Amino acid sequence: MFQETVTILESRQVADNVHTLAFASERIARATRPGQFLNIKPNSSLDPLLRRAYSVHRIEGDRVEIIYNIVGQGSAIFASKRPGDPLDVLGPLGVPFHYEGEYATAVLVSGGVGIAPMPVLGAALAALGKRVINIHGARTAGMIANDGRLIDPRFATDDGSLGFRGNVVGALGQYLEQEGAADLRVFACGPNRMLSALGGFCNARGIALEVSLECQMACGIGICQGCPVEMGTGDRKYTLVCTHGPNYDFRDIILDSLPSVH
Amino acid sequence: MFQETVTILESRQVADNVHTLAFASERIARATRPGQFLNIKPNSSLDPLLRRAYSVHRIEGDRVEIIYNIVGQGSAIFASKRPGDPLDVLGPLGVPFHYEGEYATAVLVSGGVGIAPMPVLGAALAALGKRVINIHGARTAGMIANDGRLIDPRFATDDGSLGFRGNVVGALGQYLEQEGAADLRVFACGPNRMLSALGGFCNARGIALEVSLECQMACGIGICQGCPVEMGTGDRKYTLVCTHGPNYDFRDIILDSLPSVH
Amino acid sequence: MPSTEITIRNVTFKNPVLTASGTFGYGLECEAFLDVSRLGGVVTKSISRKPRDGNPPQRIAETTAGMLNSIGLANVGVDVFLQSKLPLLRERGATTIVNIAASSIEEYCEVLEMCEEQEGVSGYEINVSCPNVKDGGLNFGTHCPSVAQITRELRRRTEKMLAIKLTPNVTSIGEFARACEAEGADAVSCVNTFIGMAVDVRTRRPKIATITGGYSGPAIKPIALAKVYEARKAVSIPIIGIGGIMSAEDAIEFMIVGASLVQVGTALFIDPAAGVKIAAGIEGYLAEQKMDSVRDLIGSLDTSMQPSLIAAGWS
Amino acid sequence: MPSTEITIRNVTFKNPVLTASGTFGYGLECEAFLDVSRLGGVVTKSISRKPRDGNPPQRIAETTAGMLNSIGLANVGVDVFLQSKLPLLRERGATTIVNIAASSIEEYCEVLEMCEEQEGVSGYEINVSCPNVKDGGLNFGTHCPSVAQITRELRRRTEKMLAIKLTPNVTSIGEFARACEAEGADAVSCVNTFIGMAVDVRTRRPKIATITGGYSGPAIKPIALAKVYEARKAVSIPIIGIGGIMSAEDAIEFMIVGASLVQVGTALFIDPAAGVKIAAGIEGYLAEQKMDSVRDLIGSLDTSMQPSLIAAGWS
Ligand SMILES: Cc1cc2nc3c(=O)[nH]c(=O)nc-3n(C[C@H](O)[C@H](O)[C@H](O)COP(=O)(O)OP(=O)(O)OC[C@H]3O[C@@H](n4cnc5c(N)ncnc54)[C@H](O)[C@@H]3O)c2cc1C
Ligand SMILES: Cc1cc2nc3c(=O)[nH]c(=O)nc-3n(C[C@H](O)[C@H](O)[C@H](O)COP(=O)(O)OP(=O)(O)OC[C@H]3O[C@@H](n4cnc5c(N)ncnc54)[C@H](O)[C@@H]3O)c2cc1C
Ligand SMILES: Cc1cc2nc3c(=O)[nH]c(=O)nc-3n(C[C@H](O)[C@H](O)[C@H](O)COP(=O)(O)O)c2cc1C
Ligand SMILES: Cc1cc2nc3c(=O)[nH]c(=O)nc-3n(C[C@H](O)[C@H](O)[C@H](O)COP(=O)(O)O)c2cc1C
Ligand code: FES
Ligand code: FES
Repeated sequence: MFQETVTILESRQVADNVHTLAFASERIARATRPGQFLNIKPNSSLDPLLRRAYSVHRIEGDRVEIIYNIVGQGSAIFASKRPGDPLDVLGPLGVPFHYEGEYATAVLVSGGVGIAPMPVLGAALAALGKRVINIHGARTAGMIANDGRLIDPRFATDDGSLGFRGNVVGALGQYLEQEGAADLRVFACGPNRMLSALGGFCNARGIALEVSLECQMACGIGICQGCPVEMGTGDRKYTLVCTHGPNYDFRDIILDSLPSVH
Repeated sequence: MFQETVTILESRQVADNVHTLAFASERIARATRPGQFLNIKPNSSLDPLLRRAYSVHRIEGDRVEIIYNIVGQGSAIFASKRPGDPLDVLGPLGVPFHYEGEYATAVLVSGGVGIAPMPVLGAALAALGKRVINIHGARTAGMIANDGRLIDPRFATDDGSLGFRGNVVGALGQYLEQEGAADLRVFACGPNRMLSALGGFCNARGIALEVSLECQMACGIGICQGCPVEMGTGDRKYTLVCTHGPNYDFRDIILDSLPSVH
Repeated sequence: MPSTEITIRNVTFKNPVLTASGTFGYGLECEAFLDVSRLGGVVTKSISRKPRDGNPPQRIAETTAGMLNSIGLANVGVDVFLQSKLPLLRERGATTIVNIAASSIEEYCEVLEMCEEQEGVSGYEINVSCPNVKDGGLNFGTHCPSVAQITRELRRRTEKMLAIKLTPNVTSIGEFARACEAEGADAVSCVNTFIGMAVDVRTRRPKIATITGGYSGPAIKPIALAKVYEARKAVSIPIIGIGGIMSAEDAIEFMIVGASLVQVGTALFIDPAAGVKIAAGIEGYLAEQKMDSVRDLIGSLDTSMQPSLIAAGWS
Repeated sequence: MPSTEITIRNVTFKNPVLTASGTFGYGLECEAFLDVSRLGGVVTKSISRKPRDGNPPQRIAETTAGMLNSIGLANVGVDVFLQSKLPLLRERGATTIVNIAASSIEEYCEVLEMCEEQEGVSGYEINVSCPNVKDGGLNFGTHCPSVAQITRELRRRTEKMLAIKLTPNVTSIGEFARACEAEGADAVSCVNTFIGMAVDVRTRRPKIATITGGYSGPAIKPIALAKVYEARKAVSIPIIGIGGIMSAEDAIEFMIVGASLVQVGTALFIDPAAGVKIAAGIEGYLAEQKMDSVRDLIGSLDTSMQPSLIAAGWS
């Protein structure tokens, strides 16, 4: 965990309402594990006040990249940044994906900017010798930031403009029909509604599923108690998404306890 | 009076801690009279909340320019603007300098960014056929934004690095010694301390003095009652700097009733 | 087109957005920016029996997302107001609510009675946050029996809409709202400014001359909303929501929580046309949400809990 | 080098900046960012007799220059605190103030007595803004006799520094401060959070699960400062200033107005090392102002008026 004022290297739009921001930080690049996130201050004003949480999307040498949607005040400010601007970043935060262990194939399922943690996770899995598949969904092809670097990608769009017509759960079903579900783990990130549907699908088939959650945070480092999600197992009632998560075995948490964010 | 979102044409530093910002607005350029000011929103955030008041420094065709010091949050934001950025401007505001009438010579005395209203005033006076002299003071030569376009300028610096060594009151005294005080009016803008000293000097010699005041404002348009200065004459106790001023005959107001700003 | 009209007693406001007292002058200063007849209404600067100079400078200070003021009720007095401001407001088609300030109950009554005879006064808003000179400068507004008495005396004297403007600087605004309702007020305005302060650390002096002043602007909005919510639970007369409204969304929050009308104050210093823009924004929201009338918005807060909260035994 | 030490009762704080309860966990979560021994002190999350799960989500909402929270006093309970948190705080050299929350006077006493026997507890801060379960959930903190009684009972049980943390949601915080002083409190902490609210206009639901919540952050600073000023005029025991402190300047404002110590809360969510940075900033200010000791800052507000104000007959 570092708090660092970094310098922006790149800031651009990569698809409909999808933007990326890249900056240089040797320490953050080196320390970040798959599925961890950064807490970034939009600017030095007190409005907006709090940092915004973003998964680390790519790491290349010292270059760290995030990918995001403009949904409100903070993200609109990020989109107005230009190379050379300073950025106040705190991270890496959270518990990484639990991706080690004995299994052959990892299916990385993402919806929208839920794609964010997948490149770093995919690279780590590949390094472990796993077979990696990406299933990425969006409303239309125009909203997909496909830079050709996702490992073995399959796409799903609501309107069929790219790949499978339908959602990622349907696309996963199709994949499993073709390739079977043996010795496989699913890692997922996306809107709660998607995770919920995916959870139902995987639970019914006994497929291990790890989800990366989003919820509003004040601190991101465990000092405010602001980010609880209810636990499905264990004796504590709540787990804090920022420090115990955001990556959970789907069966360990009660997703519906989270109010919907965007 | 217009509220307009204009586009920035130029934004640069012109001397030590002196910056200018130029934008295009046909309506504001056409409507502005000497000594009027603009009320400008630093950005769309609610911190800072209020607009900032700036005198119109130059008008060239549709191009309107202000000149300013960085003193706090708002002015620092202005200095970060780049050509093409939007700017929310309200104006022109205030009662112009009372510069018409029968007299031969106008001496324009300014300290620091008090220089702001002088080019527009000088041009209007010249158009009326007055003789125009500028006496401009600053701490050191490096703080003077001399673009060679002030009419008949004489400079005063505290350290003597340019022109007269001393303040503008001393420089005015020197000028009067050489050229006499007959048929002359002084127009002044600068820190309250300077205006106060100048007022004492002119009163003692019976020289007409018009001052352009600064005081904190919330609205700039007469709806908050936030900007009173005590009156030295008349039956009302206070006058509102934003709508009755900021330009006053020195004898009409009690300058000391204003708390010091920067 | 959804209906945006709201009626309180015998006044129909064409939309729920009024300009707040003391933040829009006499409603005549901003003609360059808007047509006042397009506002729901104009609440005047507080009017007192005699003209008041107001406090010495410094009267305002900017703070984070808010501001302090100590204007000191500077106003032209009721005579000048009725003579030279009200006729112009009427001419321009403004729905005018006269805000009255006074230092004694008699003075409140006198000012109101002078307005009663005039055309163009739609109703009154009573600013009870003034020092009671008789009781040694104690604030009327934080003393519930005083507020009740002022309401009673004024109610006896007018058939026009009578709203009492409450101060938020009390433990229970609901108690004050109930007293106003009991004495026949048609509405309560929530809220006036909060007591606030700022210090210049270089000079170690208060930033405004009166040491403490009235705090307004977006920074107070969450507290003001909670006060409206408290008042809503306490009374059934209409509430006029005030405090930090900068946008249509802000105004809608107040209405959802229970306000029938809203007032826009500090926002006008940044954008004098904010009131008209907010009214348009509310209309847009109603259309988008397919609501027939702005009245459906009032008190529409959904406090049914998410299933898991109920399951969690929390309510 | 100017002295930055402040002593209250028998505790010497090496500088006047503490972390506020509930905004710095148990003081152990931020080791990557700062050395807690460099803080004036650490005030723990409110500790209750039994562990508390806290409220269901949504617990926080961001607002303009502030935030709402309804954490619901989630904490590990006094047993776990004493066993596994306090020893680590002691090891790290933190000056630890235990903040206690309870739903009955007995529970306050019990938690305090359990802490009394422990090494590493420098003093207590009592959070009286908890629902009194016996009196049907009524808030202790807005009921002056309850606050007095809690202070009295706890004072009898400890020789350690005892500060009572007051809620700002009352008409007169001075009255509460006086009650604490009369019952032997060593200090009052001003202020806890304000009652606030925010609504999601799309769903028309409250943004936090408990409908209203605690409002904190820079937006409350001017009101908190005015509360400290009111308390300062009411009592002569030390005041701990809290509310929206984001910078050394903010902290200095509180001290000028009359606070002996300050606490930094919401700021830590943006910069966990804010407390240490603010302490350094205060030291820099003292040097710049050529002041020998931070104590000279306390209550140094200059309320002598500018000459013209006095001439104007205004005071
Ligand atoms: C662990 C984690 C990782 C995330 N990774 C990404 C990512 O890689 N790319 C991406 O686009 N988004 C990501 N998000 C969501 C992102 O944090 C929000 O989109 C962002 O905070 C919105 O800020 P805003 O000011 O633009 O929106 P506003 O709606 O103006 O924000 C208002 C407040 O709500 C919070 N908020 C709003 N939406 C969300 C949300 N979905 N999740 C959490 N807080 C929210 C904001 O932080 C802010 O405090 C992540 C969230 C979490 C918790
Ligand atoms: C009629 C008028 C004309 C002006 N013309 C110029 C000009 O041409 N060039 C220039 O550099 N400055 C000018 N000023 C001063 C300018 O308005 C302030 O420097 C500016 O508002 C500072 O804003 P800030 O956010 O950088 O400072 P901060 O100190 O952060 O501002 C805090 C608050 O104080 C107010 N404030 C601070 N200093 C002043 C001041 N000197 N006068 C009024 N309000 C102040 C700000 O508006 C803001 O509300 C003028 C002021 C007035 C009233
Ligand atoms: C500069 C200023 C002057 C005010 N004058 C009055 C007044 O004369 N009478 C009154 O009842 N309220 C007065 N108020 C309070 C406002 O009407 C309103 O209640 C308050 O500002 C909160 O709303 P806002 O946050 O939208 O400004 C004044 C507020 C400000 C900022
Ligand atoms: C998330 C959060 C949790 C808090 N929990 C507690 C608490 O457990 N006990 C307490 O006395 N105060 C609690 N507070 C109040 C703070 O200690 C402080 O009084 C308040 O936030 C104002 O200071 P600030 O504006 O600097 O945050 C909490 C505040 C926040 C924001
Ligand atoms: S966001 Fe503060 S504890 Fe998780
Ligand atoms: S600044 Fe509002 S009246 Fe002058």
